[in-house]
Amino acid sequence: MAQAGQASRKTPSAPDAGAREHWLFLYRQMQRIRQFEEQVNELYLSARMPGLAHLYSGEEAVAVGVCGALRQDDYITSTHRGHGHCIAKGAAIDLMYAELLGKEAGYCHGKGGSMHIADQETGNLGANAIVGGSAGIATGAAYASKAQGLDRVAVCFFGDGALGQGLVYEVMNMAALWKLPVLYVCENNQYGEYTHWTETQAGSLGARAAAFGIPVTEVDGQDIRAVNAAAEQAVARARAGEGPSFVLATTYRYYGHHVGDIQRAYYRSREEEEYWRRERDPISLMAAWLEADGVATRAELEAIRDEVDAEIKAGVAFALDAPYPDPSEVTQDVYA
Amino acid sequence: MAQAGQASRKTPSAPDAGAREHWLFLYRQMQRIRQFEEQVNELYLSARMPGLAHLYSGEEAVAVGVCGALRQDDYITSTHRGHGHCIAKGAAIDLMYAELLGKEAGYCHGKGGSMHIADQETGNLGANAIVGGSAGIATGAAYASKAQGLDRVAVCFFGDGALGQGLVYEVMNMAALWKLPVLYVCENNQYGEYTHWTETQAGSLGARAAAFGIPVTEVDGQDIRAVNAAAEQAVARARAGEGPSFVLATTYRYYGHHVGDIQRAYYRSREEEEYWRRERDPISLMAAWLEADGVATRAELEAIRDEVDAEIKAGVAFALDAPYPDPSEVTQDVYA
Amino acid sequence: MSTPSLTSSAAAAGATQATATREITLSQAIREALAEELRRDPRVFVIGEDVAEAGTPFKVLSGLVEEFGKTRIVDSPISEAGITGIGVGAAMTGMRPVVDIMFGDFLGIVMDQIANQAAKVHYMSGGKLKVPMVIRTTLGATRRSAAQHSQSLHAWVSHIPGLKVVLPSTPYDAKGLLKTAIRDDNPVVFFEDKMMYQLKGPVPEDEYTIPFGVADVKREGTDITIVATSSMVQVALAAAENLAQLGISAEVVDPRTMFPLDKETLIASAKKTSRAIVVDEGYERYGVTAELAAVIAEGAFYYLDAPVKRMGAMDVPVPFSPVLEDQTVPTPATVTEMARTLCGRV
Amino acid sequence: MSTPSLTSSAAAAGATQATATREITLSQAIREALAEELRRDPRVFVIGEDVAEAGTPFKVLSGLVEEFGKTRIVDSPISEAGITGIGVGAAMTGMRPVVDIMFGDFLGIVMDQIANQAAKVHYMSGGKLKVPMVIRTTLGATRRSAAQHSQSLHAWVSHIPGLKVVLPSTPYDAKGLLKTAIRDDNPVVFFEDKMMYQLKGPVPEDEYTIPFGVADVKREGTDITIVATSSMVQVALAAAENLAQLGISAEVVDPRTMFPLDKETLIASAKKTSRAIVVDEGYERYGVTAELAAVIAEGAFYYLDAPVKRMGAMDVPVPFSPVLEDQTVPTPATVTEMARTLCGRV
Ligand SMILES: Cc1ncc(C[n+]2csc(CCOP(=O)(O)OP(=O)(O)O)c2C)c(N)n1
Ligand SMILES: Cc1ncc(C[n+]2csc(CCOP(=O)(O)OP(=O)(O)O)c2C)c(N)n1
Ligand SMILES: [Mg+2]
Ligand SMILES: [Mg+2]
Repeated sequence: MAQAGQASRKTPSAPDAGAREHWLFLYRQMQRIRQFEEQVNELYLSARMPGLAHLYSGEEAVAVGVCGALRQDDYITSTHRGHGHCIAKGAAIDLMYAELLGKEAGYCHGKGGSMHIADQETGNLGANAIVGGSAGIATGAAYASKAQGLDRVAVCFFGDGALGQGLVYEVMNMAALWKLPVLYVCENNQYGEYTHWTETQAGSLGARAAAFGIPVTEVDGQDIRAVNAAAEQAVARARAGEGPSFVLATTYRYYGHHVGDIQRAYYRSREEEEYWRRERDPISLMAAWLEADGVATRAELEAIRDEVDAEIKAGVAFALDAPYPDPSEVTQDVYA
Repeated sequence: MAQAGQASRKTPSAPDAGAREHWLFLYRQMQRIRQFEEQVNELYLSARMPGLAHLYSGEEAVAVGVCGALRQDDYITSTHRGHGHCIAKGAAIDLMYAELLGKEAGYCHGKGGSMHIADQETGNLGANAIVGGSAGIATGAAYASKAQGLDRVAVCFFGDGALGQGLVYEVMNMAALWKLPVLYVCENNQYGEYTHWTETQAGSLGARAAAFGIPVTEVDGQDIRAVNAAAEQAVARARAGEGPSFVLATTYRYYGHHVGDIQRAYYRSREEEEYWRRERDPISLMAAWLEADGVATRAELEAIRDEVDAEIKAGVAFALDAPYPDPSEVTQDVYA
Repeated sequence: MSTPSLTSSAAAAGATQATATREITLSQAIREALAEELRRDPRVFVIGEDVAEAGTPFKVLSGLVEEFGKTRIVDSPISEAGITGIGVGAAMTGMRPVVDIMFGDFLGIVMDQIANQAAKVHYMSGGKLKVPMVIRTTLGATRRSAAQHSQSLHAWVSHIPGLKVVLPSTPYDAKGLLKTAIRDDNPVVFFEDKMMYQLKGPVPEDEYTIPFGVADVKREGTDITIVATSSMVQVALAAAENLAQLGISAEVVDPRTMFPLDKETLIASAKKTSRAIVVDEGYERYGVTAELAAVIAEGAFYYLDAPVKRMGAMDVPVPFSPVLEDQTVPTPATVTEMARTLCGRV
Repeated sequence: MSTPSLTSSAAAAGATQATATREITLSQAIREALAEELRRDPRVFVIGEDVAEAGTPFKVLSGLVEEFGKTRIVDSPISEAGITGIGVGAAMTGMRPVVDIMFGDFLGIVMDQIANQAAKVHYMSGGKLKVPMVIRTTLGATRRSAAQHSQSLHAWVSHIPGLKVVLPSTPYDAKGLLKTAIRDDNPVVFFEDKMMYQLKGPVPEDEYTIPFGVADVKREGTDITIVATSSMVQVALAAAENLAQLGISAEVVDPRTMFPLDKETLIASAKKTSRAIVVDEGYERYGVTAELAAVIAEGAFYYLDAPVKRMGAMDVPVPFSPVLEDQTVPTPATVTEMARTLCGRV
């Protein structure tokens, strides 16, 4: 029943014939994330989802652009705002919804929920509800890859806010020291909760990685080509044993910090939100480029959108119908 | 009985007549630290001191140069290798020895020992046995100074190894963000325990502070003039409300990581140790300069040395004679 | 049980007091305590993530920044260890910081600053330095927030000499205890149950404080003692109501502070009833229920008719799914059941 | 008490075993366990500060880097949280890290990585991911190292579901339990008493492991049970010797693992002797003694002739001065005294 969106093998980034498949796949992935999140919001608003969720809408190009440069056996770690990363790395929509609704069929049998989706099959080592908390895990996975003589790469996704956590600096130092195959992908979506990043971060964000001798690429996080190209380069460097990279992507979250954050006027303006949605939407920008360059027609893109729509609907229906875990599961999986 | 070596008011750094007093005082302070530590080693070797101690010998110009730019009401925080900082900030020799021997007359009534000497009178907020552990405290003292509308400055002394601790980055970010009057003084004495700093630190040390927009000065930590000048500048900046500075001082510890670290050949050569003692000794370098520039005669410097020698001997004798705390003190001072 | 009249909840309800009271939420009670202390003492300031305009994610601090400004209600980066360290340093140099750690689960990040720095400075300095600071944080599950946002980790800090630990269970207690915490010269960790923020209760208009180390008998009874903390006090009171229907008279005792701990009141109650259950929302094993049960079992040894029973959170990471999560915490039903069994009335 | 023959210390002493034994120190036992597991399993590696050439400040790992090289005995920066996090990630992806946290006092820096990450990954992922890692650290006072280098903080981790916690008290136990820890698929926190590193004891030449959750009766007795952990086992044995002179027969029970905890053996011993003392070097309040005492008080309720007595470290930050520090830890004299009082023999 689960149709995992396998990450395609990476392809050259120029939009030639051979790359068409690559880009259309990434387009589909962005659509899947966008539509997934819209339905999460619906589920919350209609009180059918327990708890809260942090939506990734608006930031799709980052997760998809980066994961588009990865193999299935590469690793990622994710954050509280993790749905996009999970889908981009290949998670199945229906199993994700099932997890969000606390159902047995979910990725974690309902034990993890929105903030803890993990999927070993696709190299997803888990979302993490501790800001910055997964930086060690990603670096450790890179450590293991190197120790095992594999060429797997680990990607650590985190937000601008996570640069407040000391752990991130500790592991960047070691990654640089030991040339570990890890990408630190900082998603600067302008805010940590309800505070603009400039109010909590001094100096330069990129310089913090550069201080450890880690190469830093700043990219427009709304431009999938830019993100994907930066990721390809960083991944190549990591696979070649040359060590970590830091990708700083400027992006924006369309919704509130979480689904319940509806009144946002006290920390950001409606105009700002509208500007990003109108001028800087990663999906529209990609569609425009795909059409302009003749990679795909509008009809093809609409067909993808509609296919995804059907997948999402089916996923939601699946999850709503799915049974809860047996109560006795509460004491299982505490120990391996 | 306690003769606290009060930090002199800061003076212009050119060796003119008015500055003579300043420099001779700093020379005396370096002598006090050097001779203090020699006797600590003796006390250890003769099994008259409980536990261990981390000697500051070789690094005197850093603590003395920095504290020479401070007022008595400025703050410092110190480390496990803290005797030098305490003395430089004005601690009394006899009370320090008493503390090292666990005596009632000690700065902490024997409760702290070598790694926890604190002295409110001289603004010493305490040595700290957690590497990097005092970075928050120093930054908080600077925060208080600013909040109280005072122009006090806080100095955080720490070693190269402390740059491994995430906390240091967290507080540097806030200090920069809020323009707190704090100096981060990194004493790169080449080693953290038994490992050369280049084996544990990637990239550049100074760049780590610069990333937060903090100005960085790299100084020769064996040259008291250089250290003092850098500190004067940073302190002036802090008092003027312009925010934190980072001083990176290159220095060397003559002894082992602690008094028990006698066999050091597996991590550093005797030649290296001899080079630093012979060519880069901060006291000899200062003496040479003081004589060459006519600030003081050899006889004057020897007189200072001998006075200090007497002070040290008296301090040791005082501490050895002093009584232990009453056993009932064990349950006192848990709560204020 | 001999609580000063102003500090007992009966008094708060206005029974013996002239003072006017009104019903406010626990959240409002916390805000009032902070506002009053911020007004009273210029050394007090609040620091934490999104404490200013946002008033914290729980909206507990709403309105404070408008009155006290951004220099006293300070939005920080997401640097819990850093702000706690800054709090320690500021407290040592004349300020009275109130550090906001959004979720108690994040204590893991700040334990060094709390347990090795804040808790020990006074002792290590031979009594010269002190750290008058409050760490406000939260506890409690059943918010569907999963394993890293649902823990009740007060056992960790209760273990550490040098710290005081407070767990209010009503708006009245929350306000009075928080004011005491801010005025205390020691580091105090103050735990608020997230699920209780909207709980209403009577709070006097007039100023009051509640001393630490004084347990409060929330309900008197004769057959069994239920010692409960924080969120579990309401659970215990509901269970006591159930038990009354069954003809069992339960006494509900709230220690209110884990340290200092009012052992006398706990032991006296257990001696009187000869049976005791201890209920707490922290993990059961090596948790607060162990200490409270051990204290009672030792102190009331010759009076107990049955072993002291412990009811903590289930020893599992808190699961997300409601059908799982709801099982992990004691409820009025499970406490009632345990009490019946203990009283031999099943 | 029904420990498999290979795991009881009597067996280790060679009484019933053909296996040759020799006397080695606890430090050597640890080193042997690590060396054997490093040889057996290429996934095992050691990471920590100065673990390689220096062999740690306690010299426990001396010689390992020579055999296994710097890629398997990895010197790290002074970044305890970072290396623990790296350990978690490496464990999740096929390695078996042994993370060295030099002083148990530093646990405060790594509690998030241990308690929120390592301990919960398996459960949160619905059983898909696992974290087979060992955190080796230390405990114990009286080394004149003062408040931040002398704590025994095993209560913190014992409280957290998902972790296993080991406290060996002899070279034999240390070796067998460490090998089990490394082979376990879960995060295990392994506490070594710094003062016991030079303690000698019999250890078989042949390979062996010791299962978790099996307490060991270190000395049999009939009048009183002394449950003791780690460093306190030697203290309890010395006290038992004193007591024997006084005609009191003390049984010394070492749980060896805080979790899983062999409640049955503890309770059975207390039932047999009808009196129990619990001795542990952690702070007494809200510490390990509370759990052990509560377990015994509940489980042996109808058999006890006296309350279970707890003896932990004094509830003060560990002072530096020897005249103060020596008072903070239970000693053979104070345990003997307590046992005499409990047996009504004073
Ligand atoms: C250690 C920690 N501190 C605080 C929080 C509460 N919190 C959850 S998300 C968040 C903001 C994170 O901002 P950022 O890293 O920029 O990620 P974003 O939400 O913008 O994607 C905060 C403070 C947390 N989960 N973990
Ligand atoms: C958090 C922490 N980790 C480890 C230690 C053990 N330790 C004590 S001193 C030291 C080396 C510190 O090196 P550095 O900061 O360069 O200071 P130095 O000793 O060279 O002055 C270490 C690892 C500690 N005290 N605290
Ligand atoms: Mg953000
Ligand atoms: Mg150093």
